[in-house]
Amino acid sequence: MSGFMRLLRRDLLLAWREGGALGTALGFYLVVVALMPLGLGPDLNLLSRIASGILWVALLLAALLSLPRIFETDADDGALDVMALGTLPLELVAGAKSLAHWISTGIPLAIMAPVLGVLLNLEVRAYPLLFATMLAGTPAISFLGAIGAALTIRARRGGLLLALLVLPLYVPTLIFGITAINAALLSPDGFAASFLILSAISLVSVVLGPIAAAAALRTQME
Amino acid sequence: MSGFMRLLRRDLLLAWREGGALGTALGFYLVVVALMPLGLGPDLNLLSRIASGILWVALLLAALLSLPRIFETDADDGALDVMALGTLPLELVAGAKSLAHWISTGIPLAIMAPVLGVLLNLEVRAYPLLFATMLAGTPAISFLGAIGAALTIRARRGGLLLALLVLPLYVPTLIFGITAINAALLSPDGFAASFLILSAISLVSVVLGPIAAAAALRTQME
Amino acid sequence: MQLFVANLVVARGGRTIIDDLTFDVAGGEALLLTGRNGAGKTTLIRALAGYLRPIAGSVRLDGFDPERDVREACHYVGHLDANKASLSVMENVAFWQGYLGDGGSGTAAGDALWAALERFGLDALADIPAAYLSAGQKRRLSLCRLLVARRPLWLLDEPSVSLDAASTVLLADVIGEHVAAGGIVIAATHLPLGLGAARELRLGEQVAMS
Amino acid sequence: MQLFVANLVVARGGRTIIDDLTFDVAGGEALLLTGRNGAGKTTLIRALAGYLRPIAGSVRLDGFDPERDVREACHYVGHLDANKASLSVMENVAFWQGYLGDGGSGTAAGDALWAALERFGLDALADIPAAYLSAGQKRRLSLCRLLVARRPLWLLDEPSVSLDAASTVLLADVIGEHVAAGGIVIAATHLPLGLGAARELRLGEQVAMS
Amino acid sequence: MQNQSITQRLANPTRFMQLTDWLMPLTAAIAVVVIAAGLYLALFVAPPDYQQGETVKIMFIHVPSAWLGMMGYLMIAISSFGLLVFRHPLADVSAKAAAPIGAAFTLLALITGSLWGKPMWGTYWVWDARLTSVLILFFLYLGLMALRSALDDESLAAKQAAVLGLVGVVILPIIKFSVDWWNTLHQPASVVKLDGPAIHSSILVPLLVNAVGFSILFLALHMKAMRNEVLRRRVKALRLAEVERAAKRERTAAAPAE
Amino acid sequence: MLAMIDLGPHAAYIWGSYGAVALVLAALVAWLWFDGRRQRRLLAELESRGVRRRSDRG
Ligand code: HEM
Ligand SMILES: Nc1ncnc2c1ncn2[C@@H]1O[C@H](COP(=O)(O)OP(=O)(O)OP(=O)(O)O)[C@@H](O)[C@H]1O
Ligand SMILES: Nc1ncnc2c1ncn2[C@@H]1O[C@H](COP(=O)(O)OP(=O)(O)OP(=O)(O)O)[C@@H](O)[C@H]1O
Ligand SMILES: [Mg+2]
Ligand SMILES: [Mg+2]
Repeated sequence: MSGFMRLLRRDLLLAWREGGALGTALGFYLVVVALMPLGLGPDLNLLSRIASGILWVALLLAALLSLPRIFETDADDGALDVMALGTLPLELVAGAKSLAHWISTGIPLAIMAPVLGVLLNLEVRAYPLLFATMLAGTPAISFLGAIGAALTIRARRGGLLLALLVLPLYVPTLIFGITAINAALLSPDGFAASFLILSAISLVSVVLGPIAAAAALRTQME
Repeated sequence: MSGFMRLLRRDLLLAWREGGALGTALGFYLVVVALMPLGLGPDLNLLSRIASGILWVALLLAALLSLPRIFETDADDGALDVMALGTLPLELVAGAKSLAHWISTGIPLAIMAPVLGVLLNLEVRAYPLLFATMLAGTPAISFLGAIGAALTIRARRGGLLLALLVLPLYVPTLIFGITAINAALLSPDGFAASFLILSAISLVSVVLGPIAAAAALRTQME
Repeated sequence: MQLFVANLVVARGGRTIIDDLTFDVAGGEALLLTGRNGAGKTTLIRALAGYLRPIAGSVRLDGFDPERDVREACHYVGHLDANKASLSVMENVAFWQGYLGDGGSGTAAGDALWAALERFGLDALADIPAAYLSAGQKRRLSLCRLLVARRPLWLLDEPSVSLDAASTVLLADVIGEHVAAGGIVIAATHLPLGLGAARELRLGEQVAMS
Repeated sequence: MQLFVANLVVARGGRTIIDDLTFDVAGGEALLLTGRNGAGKTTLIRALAGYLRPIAGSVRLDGFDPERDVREACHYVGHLDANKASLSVMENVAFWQGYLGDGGSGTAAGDALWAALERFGLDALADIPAAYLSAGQKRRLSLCRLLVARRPLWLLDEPSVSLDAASTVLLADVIGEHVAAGGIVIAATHLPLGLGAARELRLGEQVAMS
Repeated sequence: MQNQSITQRLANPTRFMQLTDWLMPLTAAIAVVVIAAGLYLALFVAPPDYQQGETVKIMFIHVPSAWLGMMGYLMIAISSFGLLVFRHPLADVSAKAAAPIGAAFTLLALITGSLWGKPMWGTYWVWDARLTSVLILFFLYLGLMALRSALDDESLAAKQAAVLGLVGVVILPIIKFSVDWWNTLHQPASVVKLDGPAIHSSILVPLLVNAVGFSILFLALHMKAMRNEVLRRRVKALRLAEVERAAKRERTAAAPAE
Repeated sequence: MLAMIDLGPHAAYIWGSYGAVALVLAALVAWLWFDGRRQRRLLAELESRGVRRRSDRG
């Protein structure tokens, strides 16, 4: 088994063992989605019109808050130092950890999104679309987020700073994710174009994210 | 000068010196509000209808992310231990620190809200109402938030957990904050009732928050 | 002034660390806590300061205002320095002076503050942010608290860690003066502190394991 | 195998900590780094491991695969233990074995793992989460890494901290065996490690202050 | 020994285990019988409502679930009080065990309510005061469980969860009176009222039988969960003892060398 | 027997809610049951290894 797979397995095992990690992300997602109608008023027509937007924005925020987990504990207990001595390049270390974050947070959040759609009176035929676009879009969230997570390991008040750093990076994902759903609801073929762009963004992030994150980690160790 | 005032002054000085704190909260507020139109589409009528709700929800999230600051650094560097030896009861310590959080985060966010209202095409006559309700409602955010901050000092994944714990406590503030504005926009006298309830919630929080937070801090030290 | 500790039992994480410990320390006396790692020195000191609630037993301080809590008689200097990196040396000490002390008058308080900084050789660094200090200087900054607010009972957890030889002697002097003035010092340590007459309490030997 | 360090200059936070340091260590030799607090021991070790980028000078390891980076020849054991509280003792060591080692075959790897655990007296605790270990046991768990993945250059930062007497002897034995097999050990320490023939490099004397 | 109060006798976990050894299966059996009777009455005997038609059958499970969701939280709040004030050794076990059960019943109230809402109000969900406050109750349960899972130190987690449990108790009056304070879609109280129930006995009887059955089931589940928790703590204590034993063995082995 | 009950046009909602109750309660019972068995097994394992609590010995 390669170092990449070992690392991936360990991170997933930790996410599972240290329990709550996933549960808390899902709980937060639920709470933010539930807050929105309280803020926007109970008009169900209005809610169903903006449901996909709210679900996307809330997913971004939930994923955002779980980003520090990618590197923070390993940096705090010295594991990252030892990892840097392995034969696995730091880029792949960052890649494995981002992938573990996507599997343990991104996918569950994407699965949860249609369920929460009920609270917002989302149109039933939007459910599969929502799930598909989120599955295609969430890798960008984990892999781009890793850059921010690596940059803020040693910063005071990392969380807030992290949010400020990565939210702008998420804008394209957000726009095309929502465009895809809305296009599909209006015309059956408008979906493909936006969905492809969304997937392309994710692919680019999967490549770029770990490279940038590894660079940030290197400077972080000094 | 009493211990309470000294502590308040120190916390405000620290919030100022460690700069960024305020800047990052305002920055996050700006980014979240700016993301919303991207998520909801650029329909200006729709935006102006839900503007006050979005501004409130985003304010909650921005304040939320800065909550750990209330106790975390003092717990990490042992200052909280020494504070417990002072003549000031721990309840007042928690009170002073919550107050400092309100002054350094709540008030600036409330001031910022009308400015961001421009982005959302908020009705002009709603500006003073928005500012007034936020000024009346934000104390609840800081003082109730202190409970969550005290509960999660030693928790793994503090940020996400904190959000999950305190967001439900914020619901009444959110509901009455928005009800007040909407009532005022519809009929000039509908404002007073909601505004009074909002102020009452804040007052209760100012009393209850520090007591519960101090209880949590005491168990935390062991 | 006298500190009585009777039949103290303290547990952490479900395990009994201090089991039925009885001792007393009179004013004018210094007590050194020793014992192997994990013997319970830090646990005992934190229990005396009131951070840990004992399962059984009592801690009593005779000769201190009975209206006030024992914790208001204590100074605690532990591993964490309780100072803010972004405040200057002076600002840090001044805050603790006001917070822990009786808030005496302006000029007298200012004099006491300067005297403490000079004593610990920090007067030249008064306006420098604490972030720039070396480990030893940080430790001395924490020790300044002892001098700016007068409190009878000093609880010190490995106070000489990261101090160089000269500063260790200085610390011994400061402790000696406090004791000579009738105060009580309880210090956990692995290293000799250079206190001539101090009594020693060896922890860990009497603890029943499981 | 030989490590050459030539004219090394390392700075931290804008201050030069290691200034023009030259030394070499041959295979089969152990080097102790000593010096007062803040002398730069940790800084030097982290520079050798490649965590800190030197301002000038070179670090070269002769006799190691020139295709591979020097860091792949190193073991680093520092103050932080790099183990996960929620994984068991066994799972922790097994992860590092797979990650740092050459991923040898299943049974041989399993044997090496058990041998390391037994050597450091952790075999009885194999299935227990690392969270329950005492400080000394945690330190031994970190040291297990040295045995499960074979690497020639050991960089140890105060390895004997929190070890009791018997374990300190054990550590000296393990270091001795590695040296006898032609490996290199560089260890920073304040306490005697009990290595008979080790060379000592005293840092801090040659450093110009400010 | 003889004249100890019941709480004193229960205070000892060993005693508690002995007692519940037979009490728990008995309670479970009674619960099954009563619920079976209640379901029979609900499904076969109760007439359809003149207004709501057959959907009124949902009430027979919706209302007990909602009541028990709230009762679970009350149980947590009382246990928390017992822990913080009286330091009762089983209080924390009780609080910890009640959380997932209360959360499950709250979830059921939400699900059955939604399924009732679709035919009655034309939608699964509205943001009315009663529904929203029950949702918040559910979040509080989630928060309590997440807080415990995030703190490694068990006694610390117990006290922190107790503080949160007590703070959160304000939600209960809000749920109860939300329908009176704001006019909303949801039914106001018609069973638990000062001037006696306002519904017909053909519906009231099955409802009450079901409510009693579910309550007994709640008690049985709670007892079982408490038993599991006591066992889990024993396992943990034994593990610690094992580690300690190993450490001690080493120390005695090392002693001659010193 | 159940098929005999005519629940009118909203039968799906009624069966759905009864089904949900059955499902959630069954899950709860199963979890408690297996958790209990797991703890008992762990306890037996530890005791067979000779680990005893203080109170069991005296
Ligand atoms: C998700 C949606 C719902 C939630 C969370 C919910 C919650 C509750 C709660 C907490 C209670 C107990 C109140 C108390 O004891 O005072 C209750 C009672 C009740 N609910 Fe609902 N409910 C929901 C939907 C519905 C719907 C759609 C209906 C029927 C149209 C309904 C009818 C009733 C009735 C008749 C009672 C009994 C009231 C009494 O006699 O006290 N509920 N519900
Ligand atoms: N927060 C905690 N939870 C559970 N157990 C703890 C905790 N802190 C310490 N312990 C345990 O309590 C015992 C005593 O610890 P303590 O810190 O008092 O030792 P010490 O004598 O100060 O040791 P040292 O010389 O290392 O400072 C140790 O066995 C330790 O593992
Ligand atoms: N991250 C940092 N940024 C700036 N300066 C640092 C940093 N870390 C250490 N220093 C400074 O570098 C100098 C050398 O530190 P180093 O940790 O190498 O000392 P050391 O010899 O290991 O001391 P010790 O005996 O305490 O371990 C010290 O003066 C210290 O203040
Ligand atoms: Mg100690
Ligand atoms: Mg060092």
